[in-house]
Amino acid sequence: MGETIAKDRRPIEAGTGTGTGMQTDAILVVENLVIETNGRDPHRIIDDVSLTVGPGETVCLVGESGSGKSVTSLATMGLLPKGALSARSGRILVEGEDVLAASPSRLRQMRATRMSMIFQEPMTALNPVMTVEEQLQEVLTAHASMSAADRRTRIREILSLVHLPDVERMCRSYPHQLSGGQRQRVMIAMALVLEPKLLIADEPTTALDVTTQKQILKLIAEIQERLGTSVLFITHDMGVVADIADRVYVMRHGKLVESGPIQSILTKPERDYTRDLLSAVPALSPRAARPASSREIVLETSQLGMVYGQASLFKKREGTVAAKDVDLKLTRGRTLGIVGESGSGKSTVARCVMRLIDPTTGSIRLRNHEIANLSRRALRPWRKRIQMIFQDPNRSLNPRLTVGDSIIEGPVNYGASKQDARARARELLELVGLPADAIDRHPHQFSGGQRQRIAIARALAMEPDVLVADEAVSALDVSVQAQVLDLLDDIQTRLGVALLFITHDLRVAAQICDDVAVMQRGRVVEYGPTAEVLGNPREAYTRELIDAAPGRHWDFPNFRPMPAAVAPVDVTPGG
Amino acid sequence: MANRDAAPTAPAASQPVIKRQLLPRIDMADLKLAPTIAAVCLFVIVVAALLAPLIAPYDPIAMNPMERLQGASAAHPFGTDAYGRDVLSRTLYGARMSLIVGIGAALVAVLIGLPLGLFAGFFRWLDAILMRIMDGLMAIPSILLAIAIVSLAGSSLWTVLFAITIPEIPRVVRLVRSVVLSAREEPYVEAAIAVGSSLPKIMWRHLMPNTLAPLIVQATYVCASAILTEAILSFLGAGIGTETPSWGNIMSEGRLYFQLKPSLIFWPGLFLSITILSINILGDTARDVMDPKLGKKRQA
Amino acid sequence: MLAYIARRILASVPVLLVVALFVFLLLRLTPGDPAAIIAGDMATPDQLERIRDSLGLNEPLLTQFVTWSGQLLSGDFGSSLISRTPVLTLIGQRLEPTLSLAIVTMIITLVLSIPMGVIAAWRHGSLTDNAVMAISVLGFSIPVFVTGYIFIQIFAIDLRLLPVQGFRSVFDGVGPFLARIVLPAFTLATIYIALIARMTRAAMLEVLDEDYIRTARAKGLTERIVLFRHALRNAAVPILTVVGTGFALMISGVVVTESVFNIPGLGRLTVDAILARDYPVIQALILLTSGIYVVINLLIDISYAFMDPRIRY
Amino acid sequence: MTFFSPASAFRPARLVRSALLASALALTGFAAGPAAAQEIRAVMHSGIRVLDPVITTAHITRNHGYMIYDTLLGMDENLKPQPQMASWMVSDDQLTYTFTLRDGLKWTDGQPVTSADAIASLKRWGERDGGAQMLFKYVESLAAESDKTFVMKLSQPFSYAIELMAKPSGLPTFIMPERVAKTPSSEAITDYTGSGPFKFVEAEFEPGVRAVYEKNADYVPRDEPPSWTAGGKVVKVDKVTWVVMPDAQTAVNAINSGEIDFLEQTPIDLLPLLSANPDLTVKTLGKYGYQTMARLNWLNPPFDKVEIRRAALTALGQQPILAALVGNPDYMKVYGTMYGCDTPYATEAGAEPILNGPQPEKAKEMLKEAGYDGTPIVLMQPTDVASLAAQPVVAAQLLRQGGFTVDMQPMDWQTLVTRRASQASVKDGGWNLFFTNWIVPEVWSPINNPMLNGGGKAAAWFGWPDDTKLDEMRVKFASATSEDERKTIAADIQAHAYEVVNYIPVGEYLIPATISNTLDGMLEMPVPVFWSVTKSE
Repeated sequence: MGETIAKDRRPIEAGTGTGTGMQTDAILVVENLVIETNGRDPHRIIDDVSLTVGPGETVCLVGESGSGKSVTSLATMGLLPKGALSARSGRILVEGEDVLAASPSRLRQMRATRMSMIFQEPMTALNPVMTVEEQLQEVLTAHASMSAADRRTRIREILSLVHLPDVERMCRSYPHQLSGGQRQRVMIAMALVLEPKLLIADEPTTALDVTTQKQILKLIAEIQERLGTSVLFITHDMGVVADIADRVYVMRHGKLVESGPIQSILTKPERDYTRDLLSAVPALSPRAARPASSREIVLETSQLGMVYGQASLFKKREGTVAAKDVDLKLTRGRTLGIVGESGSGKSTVARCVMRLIDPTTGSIRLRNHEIANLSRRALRPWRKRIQMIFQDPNRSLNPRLTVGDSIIEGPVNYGASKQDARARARELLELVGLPADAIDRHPHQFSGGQRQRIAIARALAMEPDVLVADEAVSALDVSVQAQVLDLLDDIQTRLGVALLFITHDLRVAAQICDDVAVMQRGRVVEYGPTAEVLGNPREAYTRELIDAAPGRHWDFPNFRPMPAAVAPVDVTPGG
Repeated sequence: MANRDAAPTAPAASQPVIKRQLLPRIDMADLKLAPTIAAVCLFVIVVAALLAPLIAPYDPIAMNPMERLQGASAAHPFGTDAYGRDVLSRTLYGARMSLIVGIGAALVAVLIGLPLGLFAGFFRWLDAILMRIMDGLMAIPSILLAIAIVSLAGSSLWTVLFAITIPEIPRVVRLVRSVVLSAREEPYVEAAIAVGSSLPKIMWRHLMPNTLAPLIVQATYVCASAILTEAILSFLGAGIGTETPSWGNIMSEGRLYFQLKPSLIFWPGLFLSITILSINILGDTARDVMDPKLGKKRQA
Repeated sequence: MLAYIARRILASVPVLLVVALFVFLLLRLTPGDPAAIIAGDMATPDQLERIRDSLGLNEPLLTQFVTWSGQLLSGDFGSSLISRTPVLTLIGQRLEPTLSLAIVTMIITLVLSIPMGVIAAWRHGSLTDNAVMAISVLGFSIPVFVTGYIFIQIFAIDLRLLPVQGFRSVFDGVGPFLARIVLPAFTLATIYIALIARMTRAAMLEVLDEDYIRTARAKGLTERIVLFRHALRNAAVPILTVVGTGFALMISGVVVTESVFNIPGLGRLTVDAILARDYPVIQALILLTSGIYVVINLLIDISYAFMDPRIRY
Repeated sequence: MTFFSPASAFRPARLVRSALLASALALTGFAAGPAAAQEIRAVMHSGIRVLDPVITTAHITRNHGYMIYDTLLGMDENLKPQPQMASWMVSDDQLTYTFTLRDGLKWTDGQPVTSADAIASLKRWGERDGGAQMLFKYVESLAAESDKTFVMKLSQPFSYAIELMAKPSGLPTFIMPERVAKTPSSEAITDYTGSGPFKFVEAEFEPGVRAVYEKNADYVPRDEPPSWTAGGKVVKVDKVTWVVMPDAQTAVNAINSGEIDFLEQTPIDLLPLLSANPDLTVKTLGKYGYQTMARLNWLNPPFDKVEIRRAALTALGQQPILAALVGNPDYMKVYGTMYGCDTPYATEAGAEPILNGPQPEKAKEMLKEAGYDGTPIVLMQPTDVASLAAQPVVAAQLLRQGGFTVDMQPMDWQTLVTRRASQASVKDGGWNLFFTNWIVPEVWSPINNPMLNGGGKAAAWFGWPDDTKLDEMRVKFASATSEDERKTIAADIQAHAYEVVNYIPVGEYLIPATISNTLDGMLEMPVPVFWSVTKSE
């Protein structure tokens, strides 16, 4: 596990120009691309974007949601949603041939042979009802006249190339039988089986756990070296950019903001937007533990366990252990983080604590009252003491209710009068940085970050002792993420609420948590003050997690490499 | 209508702002011609039905056996039936019955099916019992069930309505249930639980509204199929009595003369087809407008 | 899988029991007297009473139900009250026409409606989409008997291409069989085409929006392969559900078509039996159709596992 | 079989059509077909389900009886009883009837027909038939003298006995093997051994759909020419198949395109569809048609009052009802007799109120005088029987015009026959008025006519008139010695029945049969029979 991604070691300046003057041998040239929505009232999605990707080069296209980076990549593949979007002007040259001018059948020929694409969700990007072999095979049948035997050989060859184990079994497998990382490897194999010159990777690692992400990035780099493929890599993650890019284009609102070699973007960003983007990336260095303001333990779990799908009358099978023997303590005014990869059981713990699901074993003590076994009715007075902020702000607010109605629902349940509750809601909205008149609007009129603020206001309206934030900032863009984290911090200081913060992102945990519990396969593997756990991890798994964090050698807010002193100890050896 | 479960109409969950940019926005001006025409047709037919006593030239049950089976004339624009009754007047009055059957069936099916579906979707124990009963009801062929009910209770408007509605209820229940089952996993429902909302409140405020969009679509289908079923019941001799004209029984009584006096079937049939066509088109439009299927988890 | 099937079959027992009890009560509470149908117009009350006695209709309801269920358990469906023919013989005679009609209808329906739905979804929002949907809705908006009359008028009377009525077994020759079955099957198919074309369109619209369709296009596959190999296979589950239930419900849907085209099938047998209050026949038929419904639903659910490798029981 | 009728006029797109036709012909296999055996395909008025012609009076079962059974006596077209299976002798004192079976009678299982078979069959008949029940009150003994001869002894003269045994409809005297005839008369038989001109093909029987009959090669017909049910029943085809077509339109189309040979009842309104086809003949078989009538319930108000029944009689009229039911004047008869037009006892005695047509004003006056309080008349309308759907609809309008309040309730025929048996008050499921039809031979004498029975709640037919005077007159009729005396008594009975409004005949109508011209020799009689018929290709 010790090796870092190949690109890391490559001298950043090597072999890359500034973009102009290399159009002749460039693999991909996008010139003055303009894309608009169709319809009576066209809306400009991509406004005069130009970029180039040279042979063997890795170019990152960076931007937050809505910046148009994905649309640009789809346009390059000729895959703009039909009827919804169309290119109004500009050219997209792949090896000199204009994609926008190509006939549909020519376009089909070009795909997979000259340019390929891999997508964000390996889960949904593979056809669930076809085996891996079928899906690979049809690329070959569509584009190459090969004998069946040759196809078989080629398929196995490319699957080995992407380091998939047990190739024969892989061939027979359906996507759902593979792990996320394996699926993404299959996607890469499928994209590269005909050795196209250009690979477009649209957030290919965003949906993956950090450790898997690291492996996939490594794989891409490795294959790129072997095949000489050029890569257009679309991402929002500056850490990934720092790790893999030769050159970077920054996009915002459909326009190009800035471009340049990675080194200059990271160290001397010219535009404010780029600067902000970099500054918003939380540092991996853990915050110093704050002095304890109170000794009162507001939330405590012991031996908490949750097993799904236990044997019933008809089914004889072992349940899935989602959490086991979880012991946590949270004192007033502090923040406890639970970090872990998907399936580690961190969300299960949060939902148990909220009693959204009923734990199978163990106890949950809220201000010293046992709530793990309380009936629905008995639980009611305790509900208001503990509130939750959900991951997806788009779905955690009922779209049909006004913001005010959502916020006052809880207080009204507990007997507050509507007027009082509304007055309080206005205050809270202001507290979370929204105008008080937001109260009469509907959630869809707000951006994701604003909605998360509303969700926070709703939770605060109950005046809880504990706030559970389940991946509360994961769905947000980095700049918004930073603001919401600041808000939470601020609120905690002002109201003294305790925060149980669930996240997969070590950077975020490092920024906000006083204590951290690392979970793996339902168990807490390491638990202690953040500085200790992240700064001096004792468990191999914790080290692995830290090691896999992209861009961990770069101190983004300060536009410089991580100073050795604060950087996590190099935990290389071992594995 | 045989769609067992919900037509694949996903609950109209929130649509992230981001999607809006990628999608063609639904512009009122873009609404196609067909739904507009359908709405106009339906409006005209409903108005004609309401005003039947004013605009019908004759009493729809006044017969004149000496003037039976006449072709179109100034006196009888649609001709007369086998009893010498004016087909135009009967068709106009028939619109009332057919619309009452259609709208009534849709309304009753929704009013009964909605609460049952909500409960079934929310309470596991009730679900098991209720769905077995619904399975049983669905397993009985609906037309046969209707004939049996009409035989049992006599063929009045109300029994026919009842007989047509009963088999539709399980479909509504299943639809509502499936929407509830997926909606109850929505974070905002969990948020409501977290803020201590009572079950009835959660059901009414947070779950029920999700069912409305697919329910409206389903209701248009129930409406259309009820009007057709009434016609088929009349054909089989178990429809509404002849003294209460409906499109179904006018056509069923006129079917013997299909080759000789096609007008007897043609006019009520035309009105019936236009009505069903319009209802279906409006239902489809409702689906297209309300269905968030077009923008699924795709982020820019 | 086998355990699942066993469990499902077990679970269908209460459903059928509910149906049996419901139908039994509904029938016995319905006014009507098979004795009157047997005896004809001139019978005196005393004669009717004696016939009722001999048919066992004067027994208490509970006794009748227990007797009937007891017979059922021993595999005896009883005999028609009216014709004295064993119910199973009656059903045996009528099963083939109905089954033939249902199968041919389904074939016609699938062959026409699935491409219609696929194309409509592919060209979503276009003129083609609207036209295809309008045609399918049209079929749905005309009462079946009118469609039947129109087809007879055109193809049998005006063009004299086909016989106007009747049924021949497929075992007596494919030609005569097809000549008689094609009009009723098309008539019946008009309803199902509308239904399945719509469902296909809706399911396809859903699937066409999936990422793997984008992947398939990114692989440079032709639209035909994208639509039929990738999209349709994924859309199969909801379509199959509608096809299956449609097929099961067809048993009652055929009543009208059977009358118009004079096909001696189960639909007519049931309606005749209801009108004659031939209790054993009605009970057996409704149990049979409910059973078919349950079995088809089971088959559908099992076939999901073949359609979609993610589904395992 | 002609598939391509010459009548089909030239139409456009003929080329296309003939091409299609060629392929269609190939497809249908119409051109060839194993039509070696001569088969008559007949569409009957209803599906046959009950196969016991004694337990039921259903016409289709009676027709079935004529196919596979022989009758003891027959009746010729002059309504004279004639020997069929047996000849008879009556003693001078009118008390002893001796029957002698003719030679050559054999069951299809090969056994000869004996006196014991005839006696058992007559006894079963005596339990079911209304007239026969009257007769059997006077039968002292019915015993075999030999295998061929048996004797019926009466306690007092019953001059109508032979007519009763020879009647062609209602329950004719079908003779079954003794073992079959021993079946209780409340249970249907399950053994279909007969001695008639046809054999029943049990294997091809589909209840309600199809019945198949083969020529009984062992049947020895009488020598006389056929006349109604009398004379020689000579079968000239190999096979007769009865089918039913639930949709009248389909049946008409089927005979028009040559798919069937015989349509027993042709919807009169559809005659124009058939008239152009030169391959078909449309005619009524025999002169007797159907009587359609309204029956009033004497038990329930307001028809418990004779004055109000008379008002109803006045309010109704035959012409409008027949017009709605039949339409075509060629097939309807406005005629006041209760015994059927052109029958021996036909008379218009007492029929003025109905013959004068609807008189709404007069009816209103009569109602006023009778003190009618507006009690609604529950009028039962069967929705699934085409020949009975129209009468109630027109009657409802006529009665309303005559000042009645009418509650017309649509229901299926089964519900109607169940409900009409209810003697309860209207609110407990009773009724006031319904319509039904009879073929004329079922009503043509005071003995046959089921309505003319004054036995009240216990013995009378639905409606239950309690009318001892009527019953006394019927006994007088049965024992009358001369035909003239009978005619006088029959006229008196009818006048009385109109006076008390026993029932209201609302006219007679004829239903034409449609016969393919390939069939020849169809007998003209009230029962469709298939002997004497030949089929040419």
